[in-house]
Amino acid sequence: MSGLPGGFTRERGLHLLREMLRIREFEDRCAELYGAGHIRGFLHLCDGEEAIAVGVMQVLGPDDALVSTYREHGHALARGIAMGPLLAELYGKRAGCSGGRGGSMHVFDAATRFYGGNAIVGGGLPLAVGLGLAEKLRGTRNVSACFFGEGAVAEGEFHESMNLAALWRLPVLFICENNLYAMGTALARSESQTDIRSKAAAYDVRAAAVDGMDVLAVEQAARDAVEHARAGRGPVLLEMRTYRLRAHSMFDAQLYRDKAEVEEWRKRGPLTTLTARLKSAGLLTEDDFQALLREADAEVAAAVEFATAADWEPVADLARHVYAEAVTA
Amino acid sequence: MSGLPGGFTRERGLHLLREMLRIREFEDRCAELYGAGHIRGFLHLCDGEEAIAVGVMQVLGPDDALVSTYREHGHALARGIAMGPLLAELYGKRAGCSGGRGGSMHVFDAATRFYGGNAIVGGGLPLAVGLGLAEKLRGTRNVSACFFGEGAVAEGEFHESMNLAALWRLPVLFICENNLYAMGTALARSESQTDIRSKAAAYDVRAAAVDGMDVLAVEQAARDAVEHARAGRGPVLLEMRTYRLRAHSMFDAQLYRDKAEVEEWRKRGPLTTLTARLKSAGLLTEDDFQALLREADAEVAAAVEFATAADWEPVADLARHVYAEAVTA
Amino acid sequence: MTAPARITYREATKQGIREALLADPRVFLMGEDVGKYGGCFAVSKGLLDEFGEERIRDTPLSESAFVGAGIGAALGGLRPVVEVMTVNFSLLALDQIVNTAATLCHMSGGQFPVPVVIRMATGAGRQLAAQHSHSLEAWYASVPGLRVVEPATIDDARGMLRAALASPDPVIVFEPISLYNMEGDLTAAAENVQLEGARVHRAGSSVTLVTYGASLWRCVAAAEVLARDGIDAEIVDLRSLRPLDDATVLDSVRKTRRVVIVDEGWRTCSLAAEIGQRIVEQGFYDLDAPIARVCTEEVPIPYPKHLEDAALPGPERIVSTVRRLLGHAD
Amino acid sequence: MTAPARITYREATKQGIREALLADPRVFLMGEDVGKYGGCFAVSKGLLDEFGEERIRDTPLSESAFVGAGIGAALGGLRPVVEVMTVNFSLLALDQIVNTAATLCHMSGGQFPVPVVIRMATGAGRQLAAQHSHSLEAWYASVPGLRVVEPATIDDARGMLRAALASPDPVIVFEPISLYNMEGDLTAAAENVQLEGARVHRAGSSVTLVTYGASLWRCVAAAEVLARDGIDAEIVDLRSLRPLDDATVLDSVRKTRRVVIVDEGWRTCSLAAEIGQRIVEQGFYDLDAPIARVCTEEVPIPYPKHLEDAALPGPERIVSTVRRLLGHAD
Ligand SMILES: Cc1ncc(C[n+]2csc(CCOP(=O)(O)OP(=O)(O)O)c2C)c(N)n1
Ligand SMILES: Cc1ncc(C[n+]2csc(CCOP(=O)(O)OP(=O)(O)O)c2C)c(N)n1
Ligand SMILES: [Mg+2]
Ligand SMILES: [Mg+2]
Repeated sequence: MSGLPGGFTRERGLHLLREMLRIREFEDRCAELYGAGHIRGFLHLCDGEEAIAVGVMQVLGPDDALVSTYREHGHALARGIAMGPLLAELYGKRAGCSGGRGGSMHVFDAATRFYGGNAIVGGGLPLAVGLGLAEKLRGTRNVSACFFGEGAVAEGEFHESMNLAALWRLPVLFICENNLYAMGTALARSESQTDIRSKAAAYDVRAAAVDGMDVLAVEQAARDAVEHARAGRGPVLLEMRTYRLRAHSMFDAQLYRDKAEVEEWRKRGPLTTLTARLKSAGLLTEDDFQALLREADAEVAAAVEFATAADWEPVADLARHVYAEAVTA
Repeated sequence: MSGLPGGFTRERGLHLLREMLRIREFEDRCAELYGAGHIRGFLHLCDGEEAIAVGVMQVLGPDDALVSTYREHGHALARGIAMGPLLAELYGKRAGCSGGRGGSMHVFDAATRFYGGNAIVGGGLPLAVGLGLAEKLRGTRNVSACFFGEGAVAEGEFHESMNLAALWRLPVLFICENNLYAMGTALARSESQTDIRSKAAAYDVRAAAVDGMDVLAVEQAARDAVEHARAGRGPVLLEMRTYRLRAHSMFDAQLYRDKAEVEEWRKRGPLTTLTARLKSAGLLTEDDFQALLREADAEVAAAVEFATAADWEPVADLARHVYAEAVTA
Repeated sequence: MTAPARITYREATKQGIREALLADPRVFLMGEDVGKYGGCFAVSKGLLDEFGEERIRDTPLSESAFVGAGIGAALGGLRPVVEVMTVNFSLLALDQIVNTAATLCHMSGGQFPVPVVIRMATGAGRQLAAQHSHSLEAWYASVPGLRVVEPATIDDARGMLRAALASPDPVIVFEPISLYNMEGDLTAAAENVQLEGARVHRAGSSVTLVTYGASLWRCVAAAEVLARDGIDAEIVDLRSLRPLDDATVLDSVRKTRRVVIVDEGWRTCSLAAEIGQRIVEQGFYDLDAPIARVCTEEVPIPYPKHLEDAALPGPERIVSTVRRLLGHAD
Repeated sequence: MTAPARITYREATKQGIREALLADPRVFLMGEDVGKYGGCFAVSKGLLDEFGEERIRDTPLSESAFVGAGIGAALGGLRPVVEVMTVNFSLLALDQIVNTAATLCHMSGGQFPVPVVIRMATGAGRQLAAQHSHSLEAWYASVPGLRVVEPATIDDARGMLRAALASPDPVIVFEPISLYNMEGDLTAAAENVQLEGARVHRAGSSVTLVTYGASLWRCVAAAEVLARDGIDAEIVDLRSLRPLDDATVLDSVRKTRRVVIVDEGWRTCSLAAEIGQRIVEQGFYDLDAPIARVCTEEVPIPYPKHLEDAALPGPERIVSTVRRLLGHAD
């Protein structure tokens, strides 16, 4: 935790904190709603990783494309998907952002170019390459960004996608959320070379390792990367060093790590540290913080209301959307 | 082309030359036999790459395991698979080394631990990792070696296999025959980073780039690598820089490269250069060379006789070997 | 094993693995999170402590490489049990399974059998949505060179691994994700589980229900409902999906003359289609009515429970199909 | 197009691709060796010179990534035609096809249709041995969310790509490897090729042969032999393997009352099984005899010609099956 950059405003600080708080409050509530049976299936929370979602989204434009994983609530909220439809999706309701068919692992939103939500580890990377290719061939300055865990780095798709994006100089941001574990598998048990950033050299790709707990560091690194990609200079790999403070999913007994390790990282949580930095810089009072919290909680409460009130898709519509409805030849 | 190492004997020189000549004469005859319709399907020749097969085989012991590709006649002959059964396999005869079911792309031989012949690019690498794992778990000092082209480096299997072998410190030799083309795709059109050797760093794997046209350089590099692997210090990647002097297969019009390029490389052919070196060192006369040639041609002629005389598998046996015949519980 | 014990399918599966590890030093278990995590469905919990890291081997997320490595290790003289967490991820390893495991014995003229066992969870029913709910047994069952089994009972969950490891061929073992928590009796029969052969799970006379995996219990539930109407269903549990045991199915059909095939796979090109066509080929003149199928609806499995339930071949659909077939009003 | 021209299936396929590139700037072709090499079966020879590297895009050997990139590019507003050299290598891309291309439209509630076309050569017959001779159409045909076609005629080879690109859904186009050299007439009908629907290729009254792909011509050869005995076979070319056109098949069955299904896929869980079971479900009482299948033998395809021929569903096997079905001595 360092000081704030020169010219950093209270407004900016409140904004970043607000965005991260929204994610945290939303997900904490999701955990309760899971316990109560309103959310089912697999639920993966991003507690500890909020800074990555929020930092990256600050620098993406509305026409940039995004591909995420099953741990994507933070990305979705920071990207601007409304909380009500997001929660309704987790409930499986028709008003959900994916029409209720996807659930927590499959959040989609055409309006924000949010291409999911992918439950196959590494599965989103080729997609992001293709989205980048489309932008390049269409001659835009848009980029495509994909998020994935460090576990995905071992998959062949990582390798193939990095090479393809670099070979064709596509505007793709590969954002690795290195939270040190893939389910119960620690990084050192899955990679012979644990320095993820260093892997970019095999593809001649620009890379940086970033303190993923520091939203400002994330934002800066993302800004540099987006600039590089928009300028047509090819893809960038960002290794975001972070930690998952909660279990992998709601089924995880966490036999594979010490509580002490978790507590050590909790002290570095992105919300905790930003709050402290803003306070010590005199940009935030405890009252401000409480106000943000109330604001976030109100948004969450409204989302719960929205999701609760929403309809179920009728069973008669089961087979809708297996194929596209309007032929757009 | 440099001089010969100190202590290099005429006997050794003749042996290496003989081994490479056997491959060359065999394959040249195969090309004719293909034209005459005795060999069918896909036929891939290794003209220009003989030094790799011969150099590597000098340092492997009888208990080491081998995995190859569809371009494997050189590996098979240098490994010690008899020429008659090899050619009978290319004919599809029952006396073939795979019982005639595999053909040119699927040469197998239990006696020499030759696990194929794989027509899926990159498909053999995981197999070699598993063979290495078996040696390690069984506590032997055997290694497993796999051959693959530089085209295979783009496949996810390369990445996954390198990581797995390194992570578990398995005695695996990854031998990349970089002949600069994958069918018609030049290396620079398939890899954003064309230095194959450098890719090993992503897995913390020892690597070397070797002049694959020089059988002595190949042998030395293989010797170092095998020593490393046998000592339990993990896998090695050897990039063998070579060139395919003939077409990819018998169906290739070679639209993708200049004849001049081929001719340039032909001057560096491993047979040509070894012959010249031995002659200039006074270890070989033209008569010696002609004798070796006659010897190789006689072996080829005998193989043709063997393959021609061999039986066809009866159609009634079509379904044999789909499952193992003797249950070895 | 002694008197029948009431255990879960998960526990039975674990016992099978443990026994295999104890019985043969060449056996080892390898897969994602089988060790430290205890298995994503807690099947292998505790085995790492008992057998150590060499034999309970956590792998990176590299399905193609570690399945291929299992094949290679089998060639190298070991008896690997490779766990692919779920069939959904097995798509990433399919090349190794189809082009290597299934072909090597034949292509090498019998020199290289591949005694690898590949376990994977299968099926839907836990609201895991489209990418995590596949039932692709039919694909594997279509491949010559593979053997494919799916234990549906506690005894089979306990005993099939032993039978699979006794085979010199590659064996795919499907474990229905929705059965891990099921409790049942472990009986002495678990000691003698065979790899091949279907089994009449419930004898009956009015109609034959042919099924496998989790759908066995859907059929059992349906049979209970039908029994109240005096419809006495015979249930055949296929157990082995390759090879298929045509004789047991045909024997039942000759007895009941009416068949409904229940399959959690999508309908098109399903095992249900294959069973149906085999009955036509071998027992056409024994049929009193068209063969009917109850399969999963042809949609990617949706997340919400009511839609997932509607997509799956639940007892209600089985009951109404049987009733229709038998000419009873629904 | 003017008067019928005699061209090869390869040339017809190329014309289809060329037309698509000319008609829509969003279309591009991508795959291994489609450019400089001219396509591994010379289908795209010359297109690189005409359209340049951006639109005739050589890819590295990375089946999963470039197929996935095609899916992504389709989402991004382009109309990619992705060539996977052969179905054999498509196993490496199957996750992208099944878990992404086929699911996204549904999982996103209709927001993200995936208008990608994926072409691949399929089948055996050229002595390429086990790993290079697969016919896995049944697998693809079983997946909701995909459309699957297999042109067997010159007109379809010419026209189906246009129809595929007009679809907002992912379309898999199978091109039988053994047909590329086939010559035939390109007719005006190529202008109006539909993506869906089976077609009666030869009208007849004694028996229905249902088939697709290269086996169409095996059936044609068989029908000629049978005609000499006065057996008048009707041949239905399925053309679209998903969705299947049940109505055309059933119409034929109702007319001939006897069916043989000819399929280059392995028998178990084949399209032949599906067609058979659908006929049972919809036309059981119209049948005068059991439905028969002629499929590829259940072995990895062997290399030698005599064994490969014996494995494939050749005209002789079709003829003898029909004769047996019709009660003629063989
Ligand atoms: C191809 C594939 N293999 C396995 C799984 C099961 N799985 C789901 S999440 C996960 C761990 C992924 O770890 P990482 O990529 O580091 O992401 P994180 O969960 O830490 O965010 C695994 C193994 C999967 N979904 N897909
Ligand atoms: C997975 C896969 N994709 C495509 C092919 C078709 N193919 C056969 S050989 C080849 C080129 C391979 O090049 P490289 O690995 O460099 O080996 P080389 O032929 O040069 O020895 C290709 C694309 C294949 N056999 N397998
Ligand atoms: Mg992680
Ligand atoms: Mg090459």
